[in-house]
Amino acid sequence: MENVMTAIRVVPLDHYLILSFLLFSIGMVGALVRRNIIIVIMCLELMLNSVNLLLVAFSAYHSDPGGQIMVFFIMLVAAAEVTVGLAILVLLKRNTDSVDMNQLNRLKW
Amino acid sequence: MLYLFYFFAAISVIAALVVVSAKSPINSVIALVVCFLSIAAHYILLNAQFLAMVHVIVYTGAIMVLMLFVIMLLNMNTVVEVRKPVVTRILAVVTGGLFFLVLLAATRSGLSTPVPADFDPGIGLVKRIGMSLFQEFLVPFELSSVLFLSAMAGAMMLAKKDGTANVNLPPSSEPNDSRA
Amino acid sequence: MSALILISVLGVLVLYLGLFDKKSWLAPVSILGLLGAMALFISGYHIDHELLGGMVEFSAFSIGFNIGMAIITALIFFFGSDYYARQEHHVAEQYALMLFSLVGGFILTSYTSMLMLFIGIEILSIPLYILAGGKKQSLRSNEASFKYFLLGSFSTAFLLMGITLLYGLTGSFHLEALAAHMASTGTGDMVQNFGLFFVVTGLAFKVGAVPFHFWVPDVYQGAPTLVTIFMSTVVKMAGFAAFFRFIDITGMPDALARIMVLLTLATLLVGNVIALKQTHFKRLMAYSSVAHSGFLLLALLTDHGHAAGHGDAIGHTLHYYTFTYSLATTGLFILFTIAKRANNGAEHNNIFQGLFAAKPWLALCALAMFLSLAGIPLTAGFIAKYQVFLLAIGAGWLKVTLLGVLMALLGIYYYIMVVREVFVTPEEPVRFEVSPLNWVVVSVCAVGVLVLGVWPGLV
Amino acid sequence: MVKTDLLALLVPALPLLGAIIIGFGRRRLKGNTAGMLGTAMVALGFVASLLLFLGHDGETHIVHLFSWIHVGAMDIPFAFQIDALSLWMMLIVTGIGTLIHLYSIGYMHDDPRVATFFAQLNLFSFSMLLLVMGANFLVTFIGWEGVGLCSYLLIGFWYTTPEFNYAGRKAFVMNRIGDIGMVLAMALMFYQFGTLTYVDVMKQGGMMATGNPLIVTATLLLFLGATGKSAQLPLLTWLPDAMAGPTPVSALIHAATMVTAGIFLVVRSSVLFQLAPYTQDIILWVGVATALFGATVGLFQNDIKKVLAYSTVSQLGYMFAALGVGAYSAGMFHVTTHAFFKALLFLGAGSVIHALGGEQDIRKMGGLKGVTKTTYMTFLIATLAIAGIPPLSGFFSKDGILASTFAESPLAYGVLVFAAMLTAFYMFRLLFLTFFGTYRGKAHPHESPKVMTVPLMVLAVLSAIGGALNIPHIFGGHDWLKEFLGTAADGIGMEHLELSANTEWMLMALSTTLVVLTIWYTWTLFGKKTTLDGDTADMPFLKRLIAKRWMLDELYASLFEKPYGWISKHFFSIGETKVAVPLTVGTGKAALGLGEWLRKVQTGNTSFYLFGMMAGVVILLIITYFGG
Amino acid sequence: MELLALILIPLLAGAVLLFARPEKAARGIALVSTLLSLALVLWLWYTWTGTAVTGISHDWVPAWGMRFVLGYGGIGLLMLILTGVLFPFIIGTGYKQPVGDPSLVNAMLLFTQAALFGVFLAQNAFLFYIFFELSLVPIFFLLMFWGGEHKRAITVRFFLYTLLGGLALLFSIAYVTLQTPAPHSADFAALAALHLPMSTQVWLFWTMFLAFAIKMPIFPFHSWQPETYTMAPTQGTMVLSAVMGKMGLYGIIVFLFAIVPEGAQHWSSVVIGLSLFGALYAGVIAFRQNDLKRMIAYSSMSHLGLMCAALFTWNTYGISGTLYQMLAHGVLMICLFYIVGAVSQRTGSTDFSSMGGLKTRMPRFALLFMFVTANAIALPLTQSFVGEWLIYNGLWQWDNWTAFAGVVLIVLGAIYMLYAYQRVMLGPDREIAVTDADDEEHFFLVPLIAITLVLGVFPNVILHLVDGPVQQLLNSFTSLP
Repeated sequence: MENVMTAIRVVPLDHYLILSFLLFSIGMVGALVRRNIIIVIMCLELMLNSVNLLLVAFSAYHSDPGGQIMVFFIMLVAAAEVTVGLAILVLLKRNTDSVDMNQLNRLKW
Repeated sequence: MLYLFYFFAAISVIAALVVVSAKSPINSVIALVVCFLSIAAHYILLNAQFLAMVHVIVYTGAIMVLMLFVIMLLNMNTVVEVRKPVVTRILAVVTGGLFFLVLLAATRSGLSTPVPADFDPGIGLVKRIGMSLFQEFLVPFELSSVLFLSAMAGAMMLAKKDGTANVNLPPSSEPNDSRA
Repeated sequence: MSALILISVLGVLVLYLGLFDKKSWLAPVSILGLLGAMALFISGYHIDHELLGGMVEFSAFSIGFNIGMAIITALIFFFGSDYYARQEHHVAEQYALMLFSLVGGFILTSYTSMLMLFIGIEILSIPLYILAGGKKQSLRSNEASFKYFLLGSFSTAFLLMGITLLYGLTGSFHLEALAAHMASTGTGDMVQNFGLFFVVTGLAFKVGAVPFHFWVPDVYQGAPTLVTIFMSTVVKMAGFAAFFRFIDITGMPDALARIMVLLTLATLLVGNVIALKQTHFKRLMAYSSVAHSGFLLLALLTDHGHAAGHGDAIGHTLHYYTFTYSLATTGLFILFTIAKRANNGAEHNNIFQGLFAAKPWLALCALAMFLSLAGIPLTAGFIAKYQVFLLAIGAGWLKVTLLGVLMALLGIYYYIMVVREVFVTPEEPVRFEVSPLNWVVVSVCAVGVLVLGVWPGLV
Repeated sequence: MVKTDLLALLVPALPLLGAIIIGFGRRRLKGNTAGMLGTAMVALGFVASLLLFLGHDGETHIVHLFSWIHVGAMDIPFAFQIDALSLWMMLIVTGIGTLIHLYSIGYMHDDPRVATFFAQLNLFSFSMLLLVMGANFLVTFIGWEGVGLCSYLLIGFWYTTPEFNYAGRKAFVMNRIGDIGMVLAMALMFYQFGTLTYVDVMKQGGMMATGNPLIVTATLLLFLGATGKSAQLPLLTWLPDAMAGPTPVSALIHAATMVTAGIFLVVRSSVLFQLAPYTQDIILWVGVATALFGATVGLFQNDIKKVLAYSTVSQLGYMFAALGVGAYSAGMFHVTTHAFFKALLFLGAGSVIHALGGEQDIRKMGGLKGVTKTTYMTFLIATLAIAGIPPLSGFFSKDGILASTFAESPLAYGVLVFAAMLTAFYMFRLLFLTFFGTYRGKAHPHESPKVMTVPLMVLAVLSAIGGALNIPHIFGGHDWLKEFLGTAADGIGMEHLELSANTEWMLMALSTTLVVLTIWYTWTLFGKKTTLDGDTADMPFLKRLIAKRWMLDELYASLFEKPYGWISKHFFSIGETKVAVPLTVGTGKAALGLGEWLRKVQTGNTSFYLFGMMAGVVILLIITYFGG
Repeated sequence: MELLALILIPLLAGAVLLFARPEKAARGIALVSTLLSLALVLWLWYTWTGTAVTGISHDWVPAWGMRFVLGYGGIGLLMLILTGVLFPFIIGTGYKQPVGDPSLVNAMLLFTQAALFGVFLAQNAFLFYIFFELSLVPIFFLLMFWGGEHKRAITVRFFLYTLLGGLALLFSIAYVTLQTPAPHSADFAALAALHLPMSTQVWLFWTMFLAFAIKMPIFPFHSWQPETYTMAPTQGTMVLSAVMGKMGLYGIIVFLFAIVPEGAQHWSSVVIGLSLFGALYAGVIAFRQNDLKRMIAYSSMSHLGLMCAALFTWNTYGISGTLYQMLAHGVLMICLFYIVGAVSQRTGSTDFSSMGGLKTRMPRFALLFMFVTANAIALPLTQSFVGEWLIYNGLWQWDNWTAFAGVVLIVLGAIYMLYAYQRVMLGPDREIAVTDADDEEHFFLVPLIAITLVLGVFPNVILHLVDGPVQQLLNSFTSLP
């Protein structure tokens, strides 16, 4: 317990910020470079998790449980979103036999 | 202690990069699991044991399994993804890079929350979280049930095969704005 | 709060009704429930805000918006009994999802914590992702659903990033804490600006502001018309209510104002200009929705310079604007469905041809509603726009207002192009079949728009 | 006074009544009724004028009818001014008018639209009377424009011929160009004096210093108006074209009355002109130039009416020259005598044309003196009168002008005398070619009916003895007309004639001798002529130029008419269809094009949307970062 | 109450026509309605005492200064007379020259009339604006349904162009309303009491002027006008040219002169320059037009340019002349467009090439046309002359050379009008079977010509009406700081 507590004293908050931003950016780039829908959804999860990490860090630094509860809710929502997203994916796959985002361009202009 | 942070941070970042760049979706999923586990480790470092547990259960246990399940179900592990053009990828990286740089630059000057002297190590414990959740955050907690209900109902509605679902409908058979 | 519970339970009830195949009961039960909710809103004006952990606050502002959304939803349900008449599967789910989504809307009008903002947006959105794909066999519907889901999820990520940054500053999700923090720091540091910016991004996505508008036309076009109505009305009202609550509490520091101006300008320009060349009615309405978001953003913009939490006039304007816009949009989409059926499913603007010859009253209703959207006097749309201009001029945004005025002119153009079609008599007469219920709903919308235009004090 | 008011009202009212009755009842008036009625109305007007004239006591009467335009400080009454000048003009207008109406009964006998003709003629009389009777500039302007309209209508009376319509429009438009000056002059005078009533304007104007720029401007503008109406250089080309109308119209409007309106106006405002020596010089030289121009062009014209038209131009030039030297009474005297003999000439020409069944080319006439005796005799008298042979009226009036001019400017005198010789030349050429020699045409000439010849004879008498009105002192007369008019227009009193009797005698002798010599020379050229070559190609340059009227019409056509048409066309085809409309339509098109272009941004590709969204976030983020 | 009736009579009659669709009786009902309005207007005139009247004053949305205030002064009364007198004729045109379903056409016309009465009665800027824009809607349908070639595109263009001005006006109204002391008021009285700083007036002038300049239209804003006039059905053109164009001039007096007097003075040279240039430009262009209707459209633009120029001369004669000329021009336009309609009905086209030589077969009609032409070229003893004479005086008092440019118009007017008359009526008989003016046409044109002549001889009847208000207006200018 003691060594864990020192993490907060040793690791500056900035480090968490940077790590979180880095993960967020990687998720963003991933969403932009990939065409496979499921990987894009994974990138989304990555971004959400980076936010979670930051929240927990803030929470710890503020000594406020609110941030952790927010993380809890984000997890709930992420789960719900993934459920819906995968349901849509299944529907799409069934109807178009493809998980390529670029195949979906009937609606335009 | 700091090195522990750097260690897990490095794992998270490398795993995230693998997620983004792996050719096979299966590899991506596995990398993501690794990434999530490293993040769980960060949670423990930050004294959020309850969250770390929930995180592992929800993400690694539920979400990622669901994804793997879908990948298997839809036979995607064999699908070879067509890569996007180089220009697009460069632009994407530039966008992401700029995003990161701006945020980084902003935080150089920014957040300077000092380490609180009266740091409370107990905030991450189940008891404290529970108290908070069922008192202060009761309303959102209750409402999240609506969220789940709708997600559940919706997912079932979408993914369920109706008797007459027509598969692979050619675009031309749809009503079109032919009078344009 | 009791209304919130009522609607949630109503959703469950509707799901059960679906389970027992009572399709014809769905709309009446839902509407009754909505009426009940409205009654509860009106009567339960005072609710102990502390009891709810300070998460939501039902003020006059939020109750006004909630009742507005409930009315529009009820109108949509009236239309729904006809719209879903030919559909066999999952009708109950769609009603239930819409009710759930409405719950999200209620939360958005009354949140006091950013956590509730997040939950509200998700409760509002997730049912909509599904509803957009409601026509499961239609590839367009699937595509709309997917696009909405994907883009929406990413915008949520940005919103969360914003909330997190602001949390990092204040150590609390409460808006009051944020306001207090902002009051104490003055101009604020960069993290604060970024936090505000990301939250605004998430909200701007919901209301379809440029450059976060890409989903709007595609989703409006692909989604089932009924869902499109819901998206363009209730979601817009909820989105702007949420937007306003957030902006109002921040008092809009300069950094935020700068971003808001850019969003407003871009939204006004892009929405109106692209709409000029739209011949597909639903896409036209989508761009018109973007364009109206531009005007609403212009109203929001005027919160700049007020002390935090003193934008009552702006809140009222937003309420009036979104509600009357929703009325007109609802009526027009119903007419669109009628015309679409008369033209074998075509969705081009010219399906309205012959409406005047066949159904003069409906054509006049269409005229009233189009003119309202265009902002011609004696319709509510005009009063709404005028209010926005008054606010904007009063706040000193003269040049932005001038652009808005110019864009209002473009708006008139594309609405007039459709109005023109309504009054064209085609060579072969078109048969428009209108159910009495639809007739009533359209008339209510049109008359409502006119009455509110003449007596704006009613809202 | 009441009697004066009533009579003064009757004078213009009668012709107006005639015009209304004939105009609206033109379908029901059969045969000569319209002509009779029209003539009667003008004749009654003449009687009324005569009564007024006889009852005139030398005072100026203002007959105030009602307030016409009253706004702010402007109160312009509808009023008539009865004084010597207006009375004299009324007599001329109604008197000559009656004769010409009478003549027209015969002349227009066969025309199906004879009633319309008389209605318009009566309307003209009404307008002309308003012009001369008006008590202020604006009432005069009513008549001024009214005669313009009637002139337009009557020139284009035979409306099926496009050239005639063109001539009518030309007349009206040229008059209107003059009217610019008239309107501006009135605006100026109102601004300056706060009134437009002649009496008040003259009273206030008379108190101003000589050469006051205001007065000069006003008089110049008024003169511009006069130039248009009286066909002076440069606004004269309409008058010869105006001969397209029926001949009585030419006689009444384009010779005897309307064209003298300019002279009337100048005389009316003589007080002002007296104070503007600069304007007077301009008037003198414009008059002289016009006199010379008309006389030269008259030399080689072959259309009988055109010759007379240019002669009119030339004579009007004389009158203006007189006004330019301040000899207002001389000018008015010439107006009077000119009205007699020019009306006579035109009517005579009309009689000839009538006799030849519409032929107007003098090359196809000749030897008519045997057939149309009355016409010939009267025409001869008129020709002698216009040439200035004593003791016919023209001699006195023209001599008055020459003498006054000599006093002011010998050079102008010289030119005018030369013009007088030319006058004699072209008039006698006309006379000889028409009535002498042998007949060269194909029609069967016959003498006109009595209703036409009687007016000729009356006019012939007047032309012969009209000089008696103003016999100068050296002949033992006492300038009756000058004294009479002097009671009306203050300017006339200011005339000065510093010539000794000897000089006057000498001048008279000189001009008369020259004219007689010219007549003799003309006789040798044309007296016995049986054939005439009309080809102008082999003439010498100057002669050809003159025969082509100094190319003035062509000059105007290429200088104004064509460019105007070109401008009109291209203002439209470039200014409107290429700039104004495309600019607005183009703005709309540009917006639509932008819409079409922006629309393409919506590619339907989700990745692209994501990219757009995130790029938007990044850009706005950067703006936030650097902006704050 | 009678003021409200003035708006309600045509509105109700129009509604009856729109919903009951009495095909046969439609014109009769419309005519009766307009005659009733006319009677009411004449009664107002008869009881006019020379002081401004406020009929109805009712709060609407007090928060934004919106009040329902109806009233009129001398100038407003003149405009009411104009509208009241001309509309029976516009309705009457339909008897001889029907354009479409009589109930609908007349309903639209009556709605327009109601809106126009509203415009001229409104004493609140916001109310004014509402009527100002509302008047466009029925016109829009009139043109849309029953216009000529390219009606759809041209109508939309017209509509948008006019609305552009309208929206600029709306912007200005919002702006000035907010400048009034709280609680804000958009009443003309309150707005006129404002003393806006010069720097504001300088730009506010243009945002307001734009609306009126487009409505009239004044030179660079005119491009909608010729094609719209040419395309519109006769009755539509009459409404547009005879009455709606005057809304612009009226608006200038009510808005610009009252609210931004210094701005108006500051820009008067520019406006006069533009207007006069436009007047000359249109006058020149009219000459070579090949379409009678288009030619008249340009002539109308020419006249309106002159009027607008005179309005900005800031003196009694310019303003009274313009006011008088508004009436004259209204009557003139009705006559001219009626004649165009009548002629083109016979020859099948408004193009000059299909006309010419008609006088032989329709002498009575030619006479009527001649009277109208005389009015068009402002011969004395016609209405137009009085107006133009005052206008030229106004211009002269403002600046001599400006007056000169203005007076050139009398030449240009004569050139194109007489040329047009010649091309329609004169020349050799074309041997087309046309009939002469019948009783109905006489019944229509003769009263108008009578008005022209009577008001040409006794203009004081109208001039007395505006004399006082104009003096007041001018006094308020001179009392400016």
